[in-house]
Amino acid sequence: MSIEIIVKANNLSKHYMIKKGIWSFLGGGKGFTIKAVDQINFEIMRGEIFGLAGESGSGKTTTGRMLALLEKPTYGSIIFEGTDLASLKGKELKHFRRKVQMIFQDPYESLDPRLKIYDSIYEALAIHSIGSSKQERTKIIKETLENVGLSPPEEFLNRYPHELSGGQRQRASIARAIVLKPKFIIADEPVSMIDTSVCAGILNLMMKLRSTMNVTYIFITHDLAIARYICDRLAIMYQGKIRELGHTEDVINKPLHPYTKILLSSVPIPDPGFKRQRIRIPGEWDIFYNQMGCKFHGRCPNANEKCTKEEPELREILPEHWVACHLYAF
Amino acid sequence: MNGLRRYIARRILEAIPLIFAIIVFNFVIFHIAPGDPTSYMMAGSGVAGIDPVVIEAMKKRWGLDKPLLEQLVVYLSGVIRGDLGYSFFRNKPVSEVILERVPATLLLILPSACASIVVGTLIGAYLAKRPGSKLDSTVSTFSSILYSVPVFWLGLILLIIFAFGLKLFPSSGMVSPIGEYAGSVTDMLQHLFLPSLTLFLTDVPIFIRTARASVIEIMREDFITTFKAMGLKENAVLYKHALRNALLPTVTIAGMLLGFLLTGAVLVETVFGWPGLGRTTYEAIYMRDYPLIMGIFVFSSIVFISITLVVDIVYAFLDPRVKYR
Amino acid sequence: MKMVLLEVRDLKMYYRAFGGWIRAVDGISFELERGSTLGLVGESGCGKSSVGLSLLKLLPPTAKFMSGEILFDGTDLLNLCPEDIRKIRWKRISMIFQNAMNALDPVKKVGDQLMEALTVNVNVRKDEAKKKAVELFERVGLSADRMNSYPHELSGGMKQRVIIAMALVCNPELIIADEPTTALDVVVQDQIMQLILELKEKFNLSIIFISHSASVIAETCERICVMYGGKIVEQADVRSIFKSPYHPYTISLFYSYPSIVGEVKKLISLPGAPPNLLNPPAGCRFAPRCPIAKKVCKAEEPPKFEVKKGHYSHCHFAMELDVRKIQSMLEGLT
Amino acid sequence: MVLAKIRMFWLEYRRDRMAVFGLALVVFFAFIAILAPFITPYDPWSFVSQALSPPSQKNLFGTDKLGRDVFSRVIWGTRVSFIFGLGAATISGLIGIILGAIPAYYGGWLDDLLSRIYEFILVIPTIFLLILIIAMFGSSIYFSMAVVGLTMWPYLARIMRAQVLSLKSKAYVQASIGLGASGIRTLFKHIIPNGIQPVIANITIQIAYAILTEAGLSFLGLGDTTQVSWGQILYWGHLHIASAWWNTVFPGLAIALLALGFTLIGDGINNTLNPKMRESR
Repeated sequence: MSIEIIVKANNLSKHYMIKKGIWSFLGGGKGFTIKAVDQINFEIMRGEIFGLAGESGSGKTTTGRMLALLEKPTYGSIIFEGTDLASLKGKELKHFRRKVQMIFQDPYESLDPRLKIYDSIYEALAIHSIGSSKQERTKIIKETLENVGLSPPEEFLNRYPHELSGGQRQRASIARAIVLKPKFIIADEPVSMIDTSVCAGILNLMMKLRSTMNVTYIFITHDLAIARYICDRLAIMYQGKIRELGHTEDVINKPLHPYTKILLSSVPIPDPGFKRQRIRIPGEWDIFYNQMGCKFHGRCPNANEKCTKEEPELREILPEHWVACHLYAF
Repeated sequence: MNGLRRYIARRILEAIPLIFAIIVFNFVIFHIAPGDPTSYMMAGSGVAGIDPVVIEAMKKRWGLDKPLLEQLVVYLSGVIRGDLGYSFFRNKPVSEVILERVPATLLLILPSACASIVVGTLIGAYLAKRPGSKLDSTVSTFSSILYSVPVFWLGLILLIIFAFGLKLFPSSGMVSPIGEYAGSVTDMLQHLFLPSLTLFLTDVPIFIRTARASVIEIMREDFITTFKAMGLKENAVLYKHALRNALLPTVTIAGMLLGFLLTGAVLVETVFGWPGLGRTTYEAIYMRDYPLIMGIFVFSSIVFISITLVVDIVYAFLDPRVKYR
Repeated sequence: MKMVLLEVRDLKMYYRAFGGWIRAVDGISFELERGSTLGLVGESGCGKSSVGLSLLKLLPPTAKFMSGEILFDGTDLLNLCPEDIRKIRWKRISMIFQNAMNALDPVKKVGDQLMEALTVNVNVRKDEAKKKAVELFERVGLSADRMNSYPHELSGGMKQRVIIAMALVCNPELIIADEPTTALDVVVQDQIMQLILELKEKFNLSIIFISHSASVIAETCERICVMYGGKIVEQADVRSIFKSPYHPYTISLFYSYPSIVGEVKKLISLPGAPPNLLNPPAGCRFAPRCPIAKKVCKAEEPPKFEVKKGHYSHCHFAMELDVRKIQSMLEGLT
Repeated sequence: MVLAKIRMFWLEYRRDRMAVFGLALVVFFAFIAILAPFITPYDPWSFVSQALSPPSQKNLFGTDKLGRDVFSRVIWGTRVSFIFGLGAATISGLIGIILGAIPAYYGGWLDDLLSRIYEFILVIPTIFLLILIIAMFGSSIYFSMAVVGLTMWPYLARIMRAQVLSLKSKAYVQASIGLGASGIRTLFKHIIPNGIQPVIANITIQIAYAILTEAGLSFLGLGDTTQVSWGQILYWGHLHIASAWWNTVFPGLAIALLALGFTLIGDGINNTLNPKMRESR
């Protein structure tokens, strides 16, 4: 497989202005900014599963939503197949929407409760005028349902979302996404709300679709074990920035950033005989701590003076292994 | 506490443009109404016995011969200084007429409003203990009925039964609660009973409904299970935690209901001939005393906004989460 | 000599619903030794949380106990009147709730809530209660000035610490921890779990952990009950069960989730969906999804087999189970 | 599909006895309104009997000061009250839904501005606003109906707006946008149908409120004297309350019953959508 960049993010940022006061709609009033995503850069290769992992508030979901054009970046750009997404309008935008799809976290909310599975998928075809007749569209829908493991499709076509289990719903929403034959899928925590006994089925389905339909994924997750299972490369985010990026096995087995190390040392192991080496960190973890310098320094066991002043850049420390940390400055 | 103070200051600042908007709105209304705006401002000036000098002074005072914008400025500055116009029918400034009538209205509204808030909330919370029980559905049915009955009709029915039928209470004839014509306390209470009861009966179902709904909602919250698990008695959970949280929507509703209370007051005062602001409104409509109608509108709007403000501040006291919004 | 603190015998607790009974807890038996930890693991809807709530009789009005006994230190909790249950709640059995975000009263200071938990149960003076509260706050890793905070001013982890402090305030013997860390981020999750285990040692507590995660149970519990469709399907010491599970459902549960250590194995996934407890299938409830189900599984409820000492399985074929084979059969289905 | 939904809704709705009773009341009055010309024994405008005669076999509800049959007048008044209630609530509903949903969906300054506008209307004491406008612009029944409708919509807009804001972030709405659906399509296909139920429940309650308001305005002398509305009958009737109670009791009873009907339906819809409120029977 030749290496081809499908998506590229340049200094991608999303800042939210929190406004106050009655006249704020006229532009007045005081406010403050939350940097949900702050100048991140990455490239995704065609055919890979690119993982984006981090805790709540790390900006991973916002990044995914910007890639899906559900949210406008404050700064920076996204290049998809060579085109800057900010320039898309009208027809081109619709074409992009067809090529890029999103899978959502909550299977109980991702399908319109009023529509049957058939109608939910039909909507996607209708919007993009795929298939000339109703029969043709029905045929496409049946094939797609079969493809995501909802078979026999006749049994699912006329059901409402509340008549399906969580796993089946998630399969149905994957069907709605792939019926348009997208090139790139943004999967936002697709298994975090699904029972463990069926979660593997969804993950395996996504991997199967990658090889049969040549889809590229960005896989957003808070669960490093799942990221390890499915992702080729993995980026670790903390407070709006990518802290470490590399091949999944490198990041999991040879983490460089102190944050990644702490994160990995906190994951429970399904083996009662295994004794984990925990890295103890001081105080309460999840307070919004500091603004200056590296945002992690207040919790970092290795922080030095430089960390309190300068924000470290993401740099390639080892081959194809990028870290944003002053510990590795030369 | 600093946050709370800042919150209050902000809420007060936000109320000022609203009051301005009301005054401007009022000005616009009588300029776009059919006919000559002057005739509204000067309504009743043809009534016999009014000194033409006064009429001329009034015309000049309101700048009725000046351009529109200038009139607005004159009007605004007048209202801000408390000058709401002149009632030629009563031969008195509007503000004076209103202020004379406010105490009677307060005497009518305040006790019944307080009673309906307290009684309604307690009944509602009690019903929330066993939603769907016999008692609950009976009370709910009654409150739906009371809610649908026109307030003035309820007043009239009470009059028919208690005043004309049983002759227990006077039908009307209340005089001012203060001043030289004020009657005795017992006389006042006798007059007060039926109209207050009418208002109470129409307001209480709303508080029953609100408190019941919010207590039921809150009894399902996770923290209620915590306190039950902690070994608190059911009533302690209900009154110490659920009701305390349910008060928040009740306070909001109480603020929004002010309009409802005022509507009730206008109608009830009319039914019972109670000498308050509502009765005055009725008389003003009857005589087409436009300056007085407009004055009452502006006055009640300002009162309304102020009370909404107070309600918001009370809310902020009750709910620690508000200050940081 | 074993010291049994809690013994549940054939507990059945159903919820009334439109069209019948939801058999949330359907004939469950287990024992908990004093000072030990027991894990209830299973998917959502398997009845594990209902078991937890049954132990404190904190159920909605639609719930009904159909049969069984809950023997706590020799007394059957099901026979106690509400007043006597109240005396046991919190003083002897307390609970750490699933949803830390909403388990505290939003309009009261957390310190006051902690003190309330103490004063309603124990007759103490106000200053004593305060002293105890400060002590507990520090014990769970919160500074005492946090007592004046409202819940919304605390992070999720801090709220969970307050809730743990509340659970400890009356020195209970048994704590039921229902998914105590599910809503939290990994790092905080780990810290909270460590805290609970430390406190367990310090106060010689017995704990029942309820969790959907086999990993969390593996790290925290001594014994484990695997639940499926309102029933316990397997019950054993944690090392024994992870070494060799004796129920196809347990096998699927262990091999359906990845780990960050060791080799990356292909995960397995079950076909179909969990049973509808309003109308559960006859025989073994797992049979419709089981790769080795035979005729007998769909007809008869499986008996309880003691496959090893203290290791029980409810599977018709428990004695002749081949883990490898089931694993590869399930892989084939995935 | 729509029929099946309605059937499902009805199956749930009919479990609430009071709601069914409310529906029966409204249907009853609707029939009376439609059949009014056929069931009125007398012309509601003309003299038929001695003035202020009490209820009798000839005049079921007695007669008024001008000797007109109160029974016929109450039946005829059903039409006016029905039209008034439905009309005002329809105006309020349409404006409320559109001005609540569209700006909330698109956000931005328009949304901010509109929220301010209806917060503004909500802080004006409605009764005095109505009195002011109707006293100045005239009291024709259709005009009053429009004005009442125009004062009620902010309540609905506020509910609709909250619904849109919460549904907008739902995954299925986001998915629809991600599929490339236009804003209008997303709004009308996914958001409004999923969020409109509480608005409908409140529109129903507003019908009751409008009927009560018409009666109240009539009572204050701001009614349309050319119409036989319940409020008008009551207004002229109450002047003789001490001597002829039937002129007051019957029209008021009619208002109360019809308003009760609509209120119960509104409650019923709310309960059906939000069954938590009943529970454990």
